[in-house]
Amino acid sequence: MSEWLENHLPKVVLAPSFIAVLIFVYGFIGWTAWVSLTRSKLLPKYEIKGFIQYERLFDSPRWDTAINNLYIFGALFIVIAMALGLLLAILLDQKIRVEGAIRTIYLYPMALSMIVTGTAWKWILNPGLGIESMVQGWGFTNFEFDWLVNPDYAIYTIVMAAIWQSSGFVMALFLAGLRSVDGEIIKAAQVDGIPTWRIYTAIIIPSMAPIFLSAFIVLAHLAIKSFDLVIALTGGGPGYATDLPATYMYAMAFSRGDIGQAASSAMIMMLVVFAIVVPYLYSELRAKND
Amino acid sequence: MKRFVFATASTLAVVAGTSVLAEPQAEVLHWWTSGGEAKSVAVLQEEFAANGGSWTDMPVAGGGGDAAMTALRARVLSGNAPTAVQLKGPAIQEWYEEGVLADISSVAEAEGWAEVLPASIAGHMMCEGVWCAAPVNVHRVDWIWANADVLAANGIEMPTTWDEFNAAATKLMDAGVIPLAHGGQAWQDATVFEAVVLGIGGPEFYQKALVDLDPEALTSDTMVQVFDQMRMMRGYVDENFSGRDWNLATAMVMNGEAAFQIMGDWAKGEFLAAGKKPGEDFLCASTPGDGYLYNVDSFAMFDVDGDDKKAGQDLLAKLIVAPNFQKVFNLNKGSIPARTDVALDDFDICANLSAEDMGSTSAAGSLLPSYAHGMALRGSQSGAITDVVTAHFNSEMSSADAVQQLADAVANSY
Amino acid sequence: MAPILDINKLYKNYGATEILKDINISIEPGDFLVLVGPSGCGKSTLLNCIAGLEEITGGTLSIGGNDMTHVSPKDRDIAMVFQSYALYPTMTVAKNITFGMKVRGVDQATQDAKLKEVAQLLQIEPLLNRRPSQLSGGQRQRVAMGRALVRDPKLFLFDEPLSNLDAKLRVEMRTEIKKLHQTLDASIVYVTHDQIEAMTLATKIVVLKGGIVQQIGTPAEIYNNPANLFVADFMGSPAMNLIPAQATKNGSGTEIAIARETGETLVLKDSRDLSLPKDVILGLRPEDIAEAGFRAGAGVQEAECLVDMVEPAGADTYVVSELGGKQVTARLHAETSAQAGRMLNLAFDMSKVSYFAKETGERLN
Amino acid sequence: MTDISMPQSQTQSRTQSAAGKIALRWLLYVLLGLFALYYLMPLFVMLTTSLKSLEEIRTGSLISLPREVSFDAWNTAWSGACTGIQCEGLRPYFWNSVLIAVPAVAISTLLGALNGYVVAQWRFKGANIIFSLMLFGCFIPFQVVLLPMARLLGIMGIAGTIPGLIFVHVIYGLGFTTLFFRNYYVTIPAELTKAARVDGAGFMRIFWSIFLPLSLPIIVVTVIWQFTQIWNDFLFGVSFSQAGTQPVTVALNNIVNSTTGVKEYNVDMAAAIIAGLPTLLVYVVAGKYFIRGLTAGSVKG
Repeated sequence: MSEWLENHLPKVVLAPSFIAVLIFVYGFIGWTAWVSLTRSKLLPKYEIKGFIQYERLFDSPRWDTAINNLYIFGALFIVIAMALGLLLAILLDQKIRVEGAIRTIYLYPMALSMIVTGTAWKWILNPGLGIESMVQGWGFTNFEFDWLVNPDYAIYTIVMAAIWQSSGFVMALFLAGLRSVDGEIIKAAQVDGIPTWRIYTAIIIPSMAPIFLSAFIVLAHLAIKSFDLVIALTGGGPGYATDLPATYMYAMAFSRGDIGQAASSAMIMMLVVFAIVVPYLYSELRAKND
Repeated sequence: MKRFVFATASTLAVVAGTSVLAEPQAEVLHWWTSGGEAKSVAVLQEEFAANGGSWTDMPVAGGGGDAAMTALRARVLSGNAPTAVQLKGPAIQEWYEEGVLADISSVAEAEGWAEVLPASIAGHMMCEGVWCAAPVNVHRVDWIWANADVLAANGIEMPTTWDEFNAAATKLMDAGVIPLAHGGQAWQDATVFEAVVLGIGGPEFYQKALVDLDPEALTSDTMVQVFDQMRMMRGYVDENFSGRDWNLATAMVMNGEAAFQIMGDWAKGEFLAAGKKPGEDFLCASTPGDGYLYNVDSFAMFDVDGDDKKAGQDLLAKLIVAPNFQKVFNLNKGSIPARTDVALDDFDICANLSAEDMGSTSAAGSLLPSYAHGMALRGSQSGAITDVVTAHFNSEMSSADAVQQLADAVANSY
Repeated sequence: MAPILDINKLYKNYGATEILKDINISIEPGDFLVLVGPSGCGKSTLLNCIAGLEEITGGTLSIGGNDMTHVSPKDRDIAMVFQSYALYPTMTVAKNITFGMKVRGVDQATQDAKLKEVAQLLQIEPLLNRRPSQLSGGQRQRVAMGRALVRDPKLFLFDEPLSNLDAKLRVEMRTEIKKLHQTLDASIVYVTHDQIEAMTLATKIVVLKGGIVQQIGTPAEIYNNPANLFVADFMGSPAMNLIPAQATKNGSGTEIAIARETGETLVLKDSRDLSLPKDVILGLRPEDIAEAGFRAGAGVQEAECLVDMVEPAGADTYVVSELGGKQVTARLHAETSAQAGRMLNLAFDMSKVSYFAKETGERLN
Repeated sequence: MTDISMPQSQTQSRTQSAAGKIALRWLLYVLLGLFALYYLMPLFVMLTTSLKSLEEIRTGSLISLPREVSFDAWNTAWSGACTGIQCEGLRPYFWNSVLIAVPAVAISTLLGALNGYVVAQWRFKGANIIFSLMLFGCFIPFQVVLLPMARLLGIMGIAGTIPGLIFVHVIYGLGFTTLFFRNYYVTIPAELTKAARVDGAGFMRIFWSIFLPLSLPIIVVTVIWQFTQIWNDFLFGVSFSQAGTQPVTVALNNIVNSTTGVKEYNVDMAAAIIAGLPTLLVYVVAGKYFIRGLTAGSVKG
């Protein structure tokens, strides 16, 4: 018995976590899939009615907006946060005197929930209270910055705040990457007389491919899960111009009492996540399985 | 001490037969967390305690009760429902259909609720023939508030038709005053919308369009006119309205930045809190047109185990509808009592006007549930309408398109 | 006396891939067995199987006469030294060495005594309170050996222990390991890809390729009588010359014809009585080709060859000539007058020649 | 260190004057400073607003410094602000959050370490599939799990309790903690485990004596990450708590998102800062180790 335990201890240790994940992730996904096929309203029901909820979902203009917003938001957020994170990391890598302090300043937004900072952002972006009125107060009366209240641009304010929150973290990832690049290669390039910016673009950045991947995954997962951000900043408005799938799903499940509809939107979200994460997992585990 | 003994005795009298020995217990889930509201709930808690009960407060603010509803759903599913929950409108019946609400008919019959509540309001408290919720108050939603000085300075009377309102608005804009203080949140857009529907279409049209969801009414020319008026309203709003809380909009009326606000009578609490006098500093009137849109807050009792909790539910239900609480609470909250036999001498002129109108409209059949505040429709239906209303208000959508979308959205919800 | 290690029909698969096939090895107490082969040949896997770190798929394995096929590493009475030394980074040298005893509940006094003994033996007493990160490569190597020695196991396992050291240290440590083996009379299984290490240390060599044992034997057997082309090519430096040739029976002996690009075919006579097929590969080590006049013996045959290249190496000079389409290396004395581009008379010691089948690569004589 | 800041003094032509270099250096600092402003702005607004009086907030500019610094709002937020009928401020909820976050962080970190150790060092058939299945759990939108989770918590009898919340946070933290530790432990040579096994150490012994002492950098990263996630969580907090077990974010939401009544912005802001203080502190104090730990984990992993 003890021999058996000794041999199987690793599996025994992993088992509770694995079983928990099976139930609390996959079981729940299965539950959601089931409910998405029912006409559940206030509380879940289990009588299958077919794909009616999906038909309703794809008929809903609000869902269209939410999905479009996810594309816009996701693409801009990921690209800009990565670019900004990389830029900041490179700037900080130039032997800056007060690097520790600046790094902390760039990183701290990650520590705060949007529930905490949302109100401040709302003020700053509000045309009557924040930047616009401030700049106009300086005498530039033509200055306009009314994105928050403009349905066509409000989604970009969400992007701004999201970048504010996450780019510091990306910066930290990239900084860590820069610091781990083999110094000899860089010395060799310097001896060859290659200018600094070329060293970055041709040698250092390409060697950080794994970090780009990690950053991408972290950001993609934040983008898909973005919820607090929208609730705190715009509440989905103006209108439902800044709705994202996560807020749509939440609204359906909890303020509309339309759980079947919420479940179907959740399943579509899961599909999007699946499409992004599975290739990553595949490459990650293949590369390291040699 | 004497009072305590008296209170205990009366409690025993009421709940005799159900659970005499258990100390009444209640965990109350609600989203009245701020200033006047919280004070109002505190009144209830004090009375509850004075009657020997022990009150556990479970406030969850945010999103007009969204967060509270999230918590409620989780609690009910986990088999750990709160004792009493702030619920209103068809949601009460929906929860009852899920089989999780308790029957409080014994209290209601003992207290004679049927005699003191207006029939339409009593209807909201009944589920399949039994009493399942206790009404707290009646808010009137179709109010228009105005800054008296601004109106006087521009020579404007309180408008009684939408044309008058539009004329007044144009005049105000010329004078550099924001005509309408508004916050760009979906429920505020919906509040204005239902006032316009009631005003332009009349009570019958309102009933057809927003209560019965009659497709003909929804796609009618009247509805097109309603959206035309909404487009006008959008022009009367300043450009910073998006996401603004309603109380900030009220403040704009108070300090003369804006002239009017269309908002339920909770706005009055803001005026009063700022020391303004009704009839002098600010004016209240129903929005142009006939009818009365009500928003009744109520508490529903959930099925719970334990005699102490059941005793708590009975006690709570009794206290909520009792005249004393109805009066004190509504004085704090700006609304009027749900029961009609409470003397309104201590209430201000706006509340008295509200009570008068409630009586007359109830008789005329134009006492109607507010759709924007979840009194008329189920959540998925009212939500679908609000989606269209707010999308129209916040974009360049044409009225015809809006009507079409409205019909589609209603058909798509069920 | 029972063999200290007996491996019988051992198989090891990873999924569908066979890593080790039908391994049969047996060594006596005091043997120094070296497993040698190119990387990926399965030698480290075999060592891990012996240690119990990998389950074997088929066959049996016994250590000290006890069946250990399914026994966990800690109960096999073995000690192991790793390529990367695998010193516990957070422990001092002393703790590293005594960790195994501590785990096994050996009392403190014994631990101290053993530690002292081993530290003395390996001359690492001054290092006992340092951490691995503060040690040089050679020092780490010693500590890793100390950790194994202190256990007094039935069998020591070494997994390429010297490959992370620089050339000079490697030679030093090699000598030291040899000395330790002799003083302790320990039984050792040692994995390396370096055939010189194998030759110098082993009492018994196993050559592995593709998970299959190519040859088992003493260093001399392996060197002089390689079982096939692979072993012939792998063992020895410079490698054995492997020249395609044609054999013809001629009386009791054999005539070997080797084609040359320049000049006529080279014909050498082997006087041994062999039965060879027509096409063969002739294997002759560089030291068995000398400058004419410097090698005597019955089997020596001389022939003029064109020198392509001369490589002086201090003690010897290597000369390269083209024979049978191959660059053939001969090891001459240092003072040779050979010059590139000139003809030179070379002496081939045909009594040392190995013959291999052209198709299978198996040894023929 | 990449160390490439001033390498070119020899190789570059001498025409580039020292002045130009200094200008470049200044530009760098100006750029960094501007970004710092961007990042600090919301915190600055929150901080100054929390120190102003309500009157000054109404009349003054958003970014002006307070004319008269007052800590009244902080006092109110901490111990006097009303959420519902109780006016105890954030204090009791703050304590709830501590009771939830500390055990949840500890348990999920420990389990993550064990799981990562198994997946990285004790590979068995199917371990990779199990790991990817666990990892995918990181990406599940939490709204999806609210309702079924509520039901299961009810069945387990821990609905609305602090252990229930700890349980939920541990479950949904496992994916990330396992990932962190796995990526870190993968960089530790497998020979270390082998050596210890030959030395006679078992599975747990190797973990305690060898791996755990090595894990400080990644423990720091995991603890920071988990603590931030759990402390800042609102969705689980609001759904799975009941009166008396609500975490600080729910209380903050109650204070900030009240729909009626006079809004005390200074109190809102002070409350927001108080609620964010522990995580802020963790980042400021341990941020350095966070970056180091990331290097150890995600780069080489």
